[in-house]
Amino acid sequence: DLNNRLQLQEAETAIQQSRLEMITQEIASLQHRQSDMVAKIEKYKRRQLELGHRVLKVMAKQEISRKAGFAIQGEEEQ
Amino acid sequence: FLEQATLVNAWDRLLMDNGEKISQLNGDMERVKIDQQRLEQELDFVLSQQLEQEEMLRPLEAAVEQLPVASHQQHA
Amino acid sequence: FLEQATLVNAWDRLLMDNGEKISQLNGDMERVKIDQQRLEQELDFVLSQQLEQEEMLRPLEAAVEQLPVASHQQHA
Repeated sequence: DLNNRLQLQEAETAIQQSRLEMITQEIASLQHRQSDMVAKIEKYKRRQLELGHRVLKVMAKQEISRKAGFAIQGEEEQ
Repeated sequence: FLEQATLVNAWDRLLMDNGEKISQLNGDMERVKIDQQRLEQELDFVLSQQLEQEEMLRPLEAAVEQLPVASHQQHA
Repeated sequence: FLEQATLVNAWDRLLMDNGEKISQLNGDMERVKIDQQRLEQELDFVLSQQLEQEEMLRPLEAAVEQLPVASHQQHA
């Protein structure tokens, strides 16, 4: 009986070891994908900042030009 | 003989404990995996939005570039 | 079968090793989870920035379309 149980334990241990091996690999893959994502987010953050600057520039030029447009209209009326 | 039985019982308990912990670890891992896939999709979305905004910006930049910018240019 | 103490010890060690391996993987997993949460927060930030910019871009697009581009070209 004890012998039988020991064999079962041996089999169970082998199963657990292979599951642990699989989990180890999966975690490594999760970590790998995570560092890919960190790099992407950094890149996207930089680009978003750059896009923000460009939007502000367009807004500023549009605003200046709008004022200049009124100025031209004023001169033309005179 | 009794000693042997005690040992085997202890191992049984250890194996069971380990088995439970492994199952829990597996569950955690599956959840993190699903979360990660969702984050990756969101990242793809961010990228596509950025490209879209860039495409919106380019003609706007060209348009304001052609505008009379400063008053001294109008007088010249 | 349990006569040899070395066999018992080896078996014991194997089970203990698995237990340690589980603890180590649990620690790795916790770190992955924390990193994932941080990623999620950063992603949310980028997404909110993007939405804000989108809200600035839309009216800008409408405004630039109404600018007197044609009259400027006549002056030029």
